[in-house]
Amino acid sequence: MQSVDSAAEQAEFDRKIAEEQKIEPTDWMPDDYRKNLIRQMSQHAHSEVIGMQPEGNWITRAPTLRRKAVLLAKVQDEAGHGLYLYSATETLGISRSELIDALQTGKAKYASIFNYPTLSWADVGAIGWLVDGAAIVNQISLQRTSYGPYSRAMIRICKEESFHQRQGYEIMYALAKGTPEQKQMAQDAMNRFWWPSLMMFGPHDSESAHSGRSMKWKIKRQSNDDLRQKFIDQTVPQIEVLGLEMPDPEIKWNEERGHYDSGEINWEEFYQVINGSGPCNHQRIKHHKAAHDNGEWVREAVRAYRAKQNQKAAESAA
Amino acid sequence: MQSVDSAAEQAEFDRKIAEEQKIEPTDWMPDDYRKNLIRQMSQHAHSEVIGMQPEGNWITRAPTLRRKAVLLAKVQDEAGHGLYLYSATETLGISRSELIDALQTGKAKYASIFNYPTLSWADVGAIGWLVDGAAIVNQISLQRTSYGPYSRAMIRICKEESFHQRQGYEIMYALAKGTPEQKQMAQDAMNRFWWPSLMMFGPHDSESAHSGRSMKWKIKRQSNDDLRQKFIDQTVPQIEVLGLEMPDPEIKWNEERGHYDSGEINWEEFYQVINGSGPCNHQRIKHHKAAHDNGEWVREAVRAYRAKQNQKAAESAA
Amino acid sequence: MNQQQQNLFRFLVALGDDSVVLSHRLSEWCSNGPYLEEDIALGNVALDYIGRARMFYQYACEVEGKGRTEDDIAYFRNEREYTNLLIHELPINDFAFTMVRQFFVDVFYCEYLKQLMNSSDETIAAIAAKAVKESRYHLKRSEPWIRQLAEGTDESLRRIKDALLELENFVGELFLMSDWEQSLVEQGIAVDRAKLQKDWDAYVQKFLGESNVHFPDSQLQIRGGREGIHTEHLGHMLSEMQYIQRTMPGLQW
Amino acid sequence: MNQQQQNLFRFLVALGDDSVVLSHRLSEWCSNGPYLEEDIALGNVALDYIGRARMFYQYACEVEGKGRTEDDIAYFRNEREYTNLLIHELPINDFAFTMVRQFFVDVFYCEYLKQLMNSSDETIAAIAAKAVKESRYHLKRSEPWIRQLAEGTDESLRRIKDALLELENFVGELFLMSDWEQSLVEQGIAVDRAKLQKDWDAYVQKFLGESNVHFPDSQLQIRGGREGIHTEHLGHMLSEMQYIQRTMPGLQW
Repeated sequence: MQSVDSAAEQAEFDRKIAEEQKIEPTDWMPDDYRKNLIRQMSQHAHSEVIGMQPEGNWITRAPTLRRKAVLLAKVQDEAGHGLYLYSATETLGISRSELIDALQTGKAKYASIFNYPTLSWADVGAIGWLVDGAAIVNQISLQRTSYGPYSRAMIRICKEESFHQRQGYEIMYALAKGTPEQKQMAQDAMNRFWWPSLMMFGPHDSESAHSGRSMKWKIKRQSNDDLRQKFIDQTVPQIEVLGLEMPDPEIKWNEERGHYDSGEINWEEFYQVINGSGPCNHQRIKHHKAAHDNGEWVREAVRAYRAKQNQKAAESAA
Repeated sequence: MQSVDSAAEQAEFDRKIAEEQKIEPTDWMPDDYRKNLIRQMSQHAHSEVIGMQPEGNWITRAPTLRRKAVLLAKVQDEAGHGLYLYSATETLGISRSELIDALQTGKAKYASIFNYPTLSWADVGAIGWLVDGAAIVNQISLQRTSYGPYSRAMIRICKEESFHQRQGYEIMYALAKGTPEQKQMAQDAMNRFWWPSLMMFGPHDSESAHSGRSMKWKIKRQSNDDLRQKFIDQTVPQIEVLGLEMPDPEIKWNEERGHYDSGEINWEEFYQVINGSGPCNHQRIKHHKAAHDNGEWVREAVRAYRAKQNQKAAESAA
Repeated sequence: MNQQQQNLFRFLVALGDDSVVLSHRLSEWCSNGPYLEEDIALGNVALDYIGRARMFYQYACEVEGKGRTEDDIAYFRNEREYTNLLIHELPINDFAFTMVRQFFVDVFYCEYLKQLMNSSDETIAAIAAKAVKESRYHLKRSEPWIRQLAEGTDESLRRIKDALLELENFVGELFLMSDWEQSLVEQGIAVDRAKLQKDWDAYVQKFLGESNVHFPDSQLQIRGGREGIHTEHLGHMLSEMQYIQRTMPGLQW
Repeated sequence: MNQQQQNLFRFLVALGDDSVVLSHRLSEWCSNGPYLEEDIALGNVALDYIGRARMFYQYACEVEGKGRTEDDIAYFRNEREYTNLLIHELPINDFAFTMVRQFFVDVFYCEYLKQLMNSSDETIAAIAAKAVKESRYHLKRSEPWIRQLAEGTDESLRRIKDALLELENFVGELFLMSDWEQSLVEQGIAVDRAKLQKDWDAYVQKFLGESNVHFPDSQLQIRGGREGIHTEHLGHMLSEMQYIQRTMPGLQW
């Protein structure tokens, strides 16, 4: 009976996917679909949370009060996205503490780009512009993802991200049009974050482990390479407006393809950083653990307080 | 029998004091003499140790590498004085951990001046010049103190303190002869540390609780007011060389007395700060405790290691 | 500037300093809170205080009339020139300390700003009207935290008590009037802080008492902020906060 | 400067940066050590490293010939311009971390400086001769500490292991050669770091092994210091260290 049911459920699921209907938390779904989603969504959530660190690193040193307020608000938004995505992931039957545990023990990943350090104020601009820019390209595509809560999260998050990207670009613009020293800061930051931004789209389609199935299930809607090309095409003209040198000498308009050509990514670095050897991998997780551990007594106090309140309520009801 | 012995010992002690001979650790001494010494010497030791904090506050911000090296070396010397004085105090039959406990629980005092914050680089100069300067005046007098180990400690410490005082004055001189902004820093630092430096000599002779007996026992050799006058007399010409305004408008040469006259100290502030309401009292002890507590695991490890080594030695001897 | 304008300028900069320094401390919690939700919440409070600082500084610059900007005020004065009350500059310490300090200033600002809304200076009254709403909201967050921590575990209660001990000597300065502030009170511009003390004490003691926690009457013990006599913590904060501006002054960012 | 002088300048500044950054970290222990004796001892090591930094910088300024001083080099470059190897800039963390780091660099410098004494550049050889004696003395202090902590309590052993884990990825950079350093090696001025790695690994592993502590072969994983790519810690250190000079540049102190 189970297999009959299961077959019917599978058919219903396949129909929904084919007809571009959303899968909802209470719907039946294949185990691997669920696992795949948990992996991707939690990675996305963790990226928001870990991403608070490199930018947060400059909150106390922001050069003006306005910039400080904007940066603080941005990092807060990231925390908010993290929360929102954790909630969306929880609809798949996994708890936030399980998710955090997976992050801290290295079972779950986060965007590898946050393992690079922020070394100047310009890096805050570069992250907003390039990293959020790359994220948006990806997230716009994910607005049409097949899982309802994820799709709705993407729609909501995209709006704020475009705001962040504009703010990042604004920082870069002020620097690029400033003194030679400021322009140099902008150039240096862009040079350092350019390649890691391209790496954010993941390996080439031919190498991507999870892509095929994710595309079939319409979790992913466009291939890594297509999205990466889209990002390059939209970003190169922005670099020209800034008047900075291209971070990749091979960038060149290809009339025939209607796209920019560009140089090959250093995939060795990509895999090294993913596998834990980035400059800040250890620091990011250590920081996360330390904050979490330092907060344990607070969470414990809250639990104890609630228990006492519940007991009182029960006693007065009795 | 005991009282005959005791009377003989007392007579021998009195004879030594009268003949300017030193009392040594193994000599008989009256209980109150011992207690008085422990109080004074440990207060002196604690002052050296707590004094590391206000100056240490500027090590990481010293304006040149040379100044940084000199300051670090100075603060180290203070730690050394602290050690030396703790050892001298231990000859009176009290342990270092008892002394530290008395400091942390507020039973023992330390120089009240270290309860003022260091708020600019010039404060480092002012402390070296004025605070060490006042200390030296006191310590030179104490070189003739009746307790041998204390007297020898003072002789040794005085040499380094004069070196520190010159370095402090050198900092003040560079600032006073620098830009108007630097000169202002120097003036401000002197103004803030002037009165607390005068307070270092303690209450007026008429108000001093421990002075009479200490003088009788030749623990103290000169009165608070005499020492204070000596300090004022030697410091006022130095202020003139710096070209700074006098920190006390009443300072004026008195031809008849052959001394400088000066204004009255705000004794209310003096007692407030001594009794715990100085700007940094709480911070100083908290810092000391935190460092001590953070080091507990190290001291524990050392004890455990030694115990293991001893056990091994015993086993191989057996 | 005449004397009155000078007093007004000084007043506005002082209130701006209170806000900018506290906002900086609160912003240090970013990515360090016990819950992600708290990172956001403390960030919101920090943002409110940055906003206040900017409004006070901007108006101060207008009063001064020398063409200086909010950032000139914030980034080009050293610790002897900052005039914030000391309670705002103390390090964030642990979460209990941060929340007790916040509770204390929230209670203070709810009343202080309410009265400042009656300022004869319309700009100040308008800033106060905006800010008092924020502080009321902050208090709605800090009070339950004090309650939960005070009635939570032994450890959380101990931490609350440590925080109270740490803050005890810094509360009195909130109610300390200087001559120039007094003269602004007489002109109807400022608020008499000293008159708020009794109610503050009563409110705080009643609130803490409900959780069986004792806090003595606030006494004026450590003072100096308004004269630029600070704790040793402020200088370290400013060296970080001002680094870029001090390194590359006079640029656009 | 010709290319050779430029390489020499770069080399001297890099070695000076290594020293100044480590000395700064060590100086942070002042009044924070587990024993008063340790405050003094760590201060001594810090002083030795400040001394080295000054000698390297002074000679660098001489080579550059533009009239810059040691303080211009130390106080007026930002974190992208500092070229210290990353291991020197890591925060002091706990006492175990500080001592393990010190043990690692002591072992390194004892051999590196010994070889640098043969530099064809007499000034460098003289600095190395002075510094190697200091490092031998440092090692005589750091080794017993590692021993005592590794064989002390469970907690001290755990902390030693945490420190090793933390440092694992930063050791390899000590042995990383760049093109310009290689060309100085060929001129007999510098030392080939890469060739020291095998012996360093063997020494450290043997020493730790005697306390039953395992440390893997040093691998090059995190790099970037020589190109001004740092951890996020350095910038905060520099904002504090340089604050006065950045605020009031060009003065006498």
